[in-house]
Amino acid sequence: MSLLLLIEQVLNGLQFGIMLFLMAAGLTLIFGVMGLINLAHGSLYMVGAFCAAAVAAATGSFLLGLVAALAGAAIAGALVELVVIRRLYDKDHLDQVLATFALILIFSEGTRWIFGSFPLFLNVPEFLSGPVTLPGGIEYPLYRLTLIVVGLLVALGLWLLISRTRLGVQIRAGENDREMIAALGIDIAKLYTIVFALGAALAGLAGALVGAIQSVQVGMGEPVLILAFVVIVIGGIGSIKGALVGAILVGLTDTLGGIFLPELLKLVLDPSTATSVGSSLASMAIYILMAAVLILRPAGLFGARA
Amino acid sequence: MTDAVLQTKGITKSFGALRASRDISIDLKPGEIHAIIGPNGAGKSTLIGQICGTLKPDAGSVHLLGQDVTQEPTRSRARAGLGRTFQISALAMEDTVLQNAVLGALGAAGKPWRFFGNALKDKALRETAEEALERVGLQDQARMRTAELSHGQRRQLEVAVALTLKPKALVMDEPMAGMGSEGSKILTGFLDKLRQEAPILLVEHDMDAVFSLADRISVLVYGEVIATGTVDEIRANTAVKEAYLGDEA
Amino acid sequence: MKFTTMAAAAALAIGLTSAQAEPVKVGMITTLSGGGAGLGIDVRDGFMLAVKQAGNPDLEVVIEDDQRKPDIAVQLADKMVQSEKVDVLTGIIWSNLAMAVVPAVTAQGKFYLSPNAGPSALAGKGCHPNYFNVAWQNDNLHEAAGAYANFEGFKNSFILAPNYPAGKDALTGYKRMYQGDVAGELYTKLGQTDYAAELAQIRASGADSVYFFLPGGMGISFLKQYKDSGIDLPVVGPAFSFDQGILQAVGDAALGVKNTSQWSKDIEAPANKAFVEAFQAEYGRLPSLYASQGFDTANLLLSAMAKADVKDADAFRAALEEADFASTRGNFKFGPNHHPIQDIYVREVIKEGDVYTNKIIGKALTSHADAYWSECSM
Amino acid sequence: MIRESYLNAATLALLVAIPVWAMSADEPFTITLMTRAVVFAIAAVGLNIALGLGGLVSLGHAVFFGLGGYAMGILAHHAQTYTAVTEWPFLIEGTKSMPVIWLVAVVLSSLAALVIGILSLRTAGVYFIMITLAFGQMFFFFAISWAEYGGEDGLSIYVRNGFPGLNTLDPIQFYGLCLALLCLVLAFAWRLGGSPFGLALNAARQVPVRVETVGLDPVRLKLVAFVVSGAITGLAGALFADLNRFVSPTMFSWQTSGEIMIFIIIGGVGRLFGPVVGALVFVALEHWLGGLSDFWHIYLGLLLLVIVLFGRGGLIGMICGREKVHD
Repeated sequence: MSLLLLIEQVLNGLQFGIMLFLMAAGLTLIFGVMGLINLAHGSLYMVGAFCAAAVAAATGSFLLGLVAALAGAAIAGALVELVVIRRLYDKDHLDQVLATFALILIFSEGTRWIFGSFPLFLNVPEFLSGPVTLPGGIEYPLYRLTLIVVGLLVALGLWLLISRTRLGVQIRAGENDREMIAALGIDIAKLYTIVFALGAALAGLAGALVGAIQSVQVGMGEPVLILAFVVIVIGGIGSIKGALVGAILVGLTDTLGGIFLPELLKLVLDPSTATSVGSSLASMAIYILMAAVLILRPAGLFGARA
Repeated sequence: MTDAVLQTKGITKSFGALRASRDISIDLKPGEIHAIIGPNGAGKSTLIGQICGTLKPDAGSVHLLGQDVTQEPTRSRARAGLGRTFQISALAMEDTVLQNAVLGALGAAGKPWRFFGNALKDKALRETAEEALERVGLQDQARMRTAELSHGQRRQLEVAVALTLKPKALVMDEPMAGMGSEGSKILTGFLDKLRQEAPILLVEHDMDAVFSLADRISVLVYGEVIATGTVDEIRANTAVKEAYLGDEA
Repeated sequence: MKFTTMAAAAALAIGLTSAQAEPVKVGMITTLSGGGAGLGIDVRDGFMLAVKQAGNPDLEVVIEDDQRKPDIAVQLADKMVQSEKVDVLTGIIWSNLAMAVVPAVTAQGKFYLSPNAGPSALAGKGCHPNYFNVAWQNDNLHEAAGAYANFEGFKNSFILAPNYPAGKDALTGYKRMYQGDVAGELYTKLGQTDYAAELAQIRASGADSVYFFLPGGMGISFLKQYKDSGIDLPVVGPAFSFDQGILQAVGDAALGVKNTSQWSKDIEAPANKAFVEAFQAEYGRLPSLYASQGFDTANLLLSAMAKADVKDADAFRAALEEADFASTRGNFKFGPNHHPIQDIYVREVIKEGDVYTNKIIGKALTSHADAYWSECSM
Repeated sequence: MIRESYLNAATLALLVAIPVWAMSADEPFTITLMTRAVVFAIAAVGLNIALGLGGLVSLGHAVFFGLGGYAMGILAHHAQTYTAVTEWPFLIEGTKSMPVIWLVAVVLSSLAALVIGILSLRTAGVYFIMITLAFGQMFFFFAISWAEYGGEDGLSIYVRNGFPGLNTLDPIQFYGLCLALLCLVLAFAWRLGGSPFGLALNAARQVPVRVETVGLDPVRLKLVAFVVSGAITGLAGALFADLNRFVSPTMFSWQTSGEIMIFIIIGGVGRLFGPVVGALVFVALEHWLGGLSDFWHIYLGLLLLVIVLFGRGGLIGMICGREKVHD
């Protein structure tokens, strides 16, 4: 395997990781501030993708679609928070898991009810389509490069938001000491709604960005949701930095594992067995990674010790 | 001089820059009540944690009945005869009073691996548990849910659970906290008699109780024992007056 | 979901009368909710269109949703057999569900007509006199793609499919006909949606063509990303990734791509023209190949009902074997293992107005039978 | 408020009465549905030992359910193809005998639970939920790509396995067998709850530090509970596979883990009959709502929400109020 191909694959892993980060950042933020396990986060990802597809189809503009995705997911998030989620904060994890599982059912079938059973069309905009040639002669899709940049910008923006703004101060206070925010005279209910909507908007953005190169369909959120959970658990729940590191680890493991495990096994097994065993191992790789991290560091890489 | 039942030798513990225990050496002799006093943040909880095994000291050692137990977990120390009560009640709130006491008996007997047979109908376990409840005066509340007990009654239950272990030494973290004066008086009387059965390391804020019960007192300030002595010696100690009693002196 | 149709539209029946008065009860188990519901809905709509057109009052259909879960499908099959006491079952979309249901129901003496899945196990050693496949054996479209690759002169194909039995069958089917070299063979994760790594490998492999079997959303993702990657090799797939339901979601990325199918809406058979028009009039959308399979399944059943009594299993089976109905595919007959012998076409994705659809550009295989019939003894 | 013991008795009566009615009314499918509910109930009784008594929120119990299923699938597959499961290091033949299959299922899932438990119990809280989920996903993806036993297609067994003295193909007889096992498992769970182990485990859930101070190891208590729990869920998996005469990786999916948990929450966490009531209600809903609309998942979702938000202690909690104090 050539070095160029290796570099290209690393880029792919990085890009996949950064997409996961967009999902995981919202999830980990919501957990950090409210202590809530939100299984319905994948549904907000789906809502974003569907909003983008619907608006892009109606207006012909991908950017308007993105705006719609952000707005749609944020509104859906805020509504869900107001109606359901805020009743779950003082319940135990078990109730949270069940209630948000119920939300998945409602969102999925509701979307199918509105948009039908067939996938929707959402494409990469003309000005971002096709490959560009990188230094060294690697041909790489411009859109995927854009995704990496957007993801890094969002990470930077989140960092600025949390370290430099008033909202950020409140969020950090919420993570450390719930009583304290009340004592500071902050309206907790409002803060929670805002944080939840922010997390939802991030998920919606991820859904729309990814929807353009994948398939906008009902149920698209669940596989990503599981991956996002793997990410935040590896990174340490509640930690944005952990989410970023975890996401990139998972992205690289998944992408490179799928390529190298079969190749490695071909050294010791016959090719067809190696391909099949290698593919199986590759699909288990990130879960093995997660179990290994938790066994060594039970609260994740950057998690506060539970 | 008899051998100490419980002894710490130069234990030291830091959390980051905060040195919570500095070279603490104290002991507990048979038949005595040894009180630990000190202002808030003096490191009393850290000290108890190390004695009971929830925290590991950075340096120094803990000895129980002559054995070095520094590396042993809490449960081994408990099995070796160290009983403990908590500052904030650590009881199974959903269970009945009797169930909590039986849990202690079960631990003392070291037999939790029986999947059949009703724990509450096991004669030996039940006798141990009921006897302990009777001694603290909770026999009439045995069937109540622990969550329904008053604050003082929960303290009594804490003591009862510790007693089911037939402890060789007791560590009590503020047993009087939040009790009415009547309750404190009863408990004081009870502990007074208990010391013959098992010596008590008593961490307590209630100075009346401390001065009336303690055979010896150690004063802990900023993680350091600044004085150890009888009640009168401590009352007279100027360092204690300055560091601890402050303006009152 | 359950709606029982006593085919009340008897007034529409023109001349088609049943030879026997014995009613036939059909149980349809198909996927109507959750992911993949689109396929089940098409099969159901195609089937019910034929039922409605026939207006045969002796045909009763019970429809249930399997949610794409094997255990639910098995449970529904039990229900159909035990409580509904159906004579014939049909409707299953997925091979794994078919494997769970078909052996059990045929062993209980019921007929099963497959409108979509055709696992190799049921075509070879596991064939059964009461099992009829009206769609294809799973390998068929892939074999056709292999034959088409030879025709185009591809010498070095890169092939990929998900890592599950149907995926392995697909690549085996392709290689059975394809005579060139394999530049690379990849098994991807089932349900995978990002193919960046695979595309990089394709680009680096030096292949001259790509064959992929990635049903449902996987195919949509692959095609979009393939186009965006700028790789300029001809790509071929089976019809599953180019059917009417999902083409609109792929959009431009699919234009010009060749795919193999036993059906297309432009097959020049009168029955097909009538079907496409009737389907559009009834449901307001273009039919997919799944709809055509559902339609053919119902017509096969109706043709057998006209000839024999379902209670006389041997006679009914003989009537089914004749396949005496006007198939939307033109040529259609059963091989000895009750799987189709049929032509398989190569189609190209085109745009008609605003709608993406397929147009036939040639025939890959003529009167093609599957590879397993010789293993079947019945 | 009805006393919980009356409700339990009524549930048991229903479990007997409905199939008897179904038999007389010639509705064999109702018996199949009831069998499904009973098997799910066994799986959930298993999980309830970990969840209700031990407080272990395991989102990976599908592992044990699936292992039980595959134990049945693999043994029966080899028996029906007259091949050996393995010839090395010693010969293992397939079998069609339920008792043997059950034993294998229970042993396999206990071993898996022991390993998964040892590793997972290093964590707590959300991390525990997620690490068990990860183990579930590992088994799921492994099963999908395990071509020898059908991969995603799963394994079909043509004839239900046998039990000495019974005709298991007769729905009512197979139902009786499953019901008997459910009663056995319930009796076990009931005895366990009051036993010394149950008492200690119960305390380990509420105040691990207290258990530690009386000289016991809360983590070991939970580990044993996890193993027992996995073993029972594994047994249910074997029965489920026999009910469907089919196994597939779906049994390993995280949705399966979620469903087993849902049964318990619908019925009531930690209640002896919680899993039974929950499984019955769930199967009934699945059947009736599924008949009403294509979009029945919406209604199921709404119902679950109502139970979580407004019903403390599940259905049993709503009907009977808080748990009575045991003597």
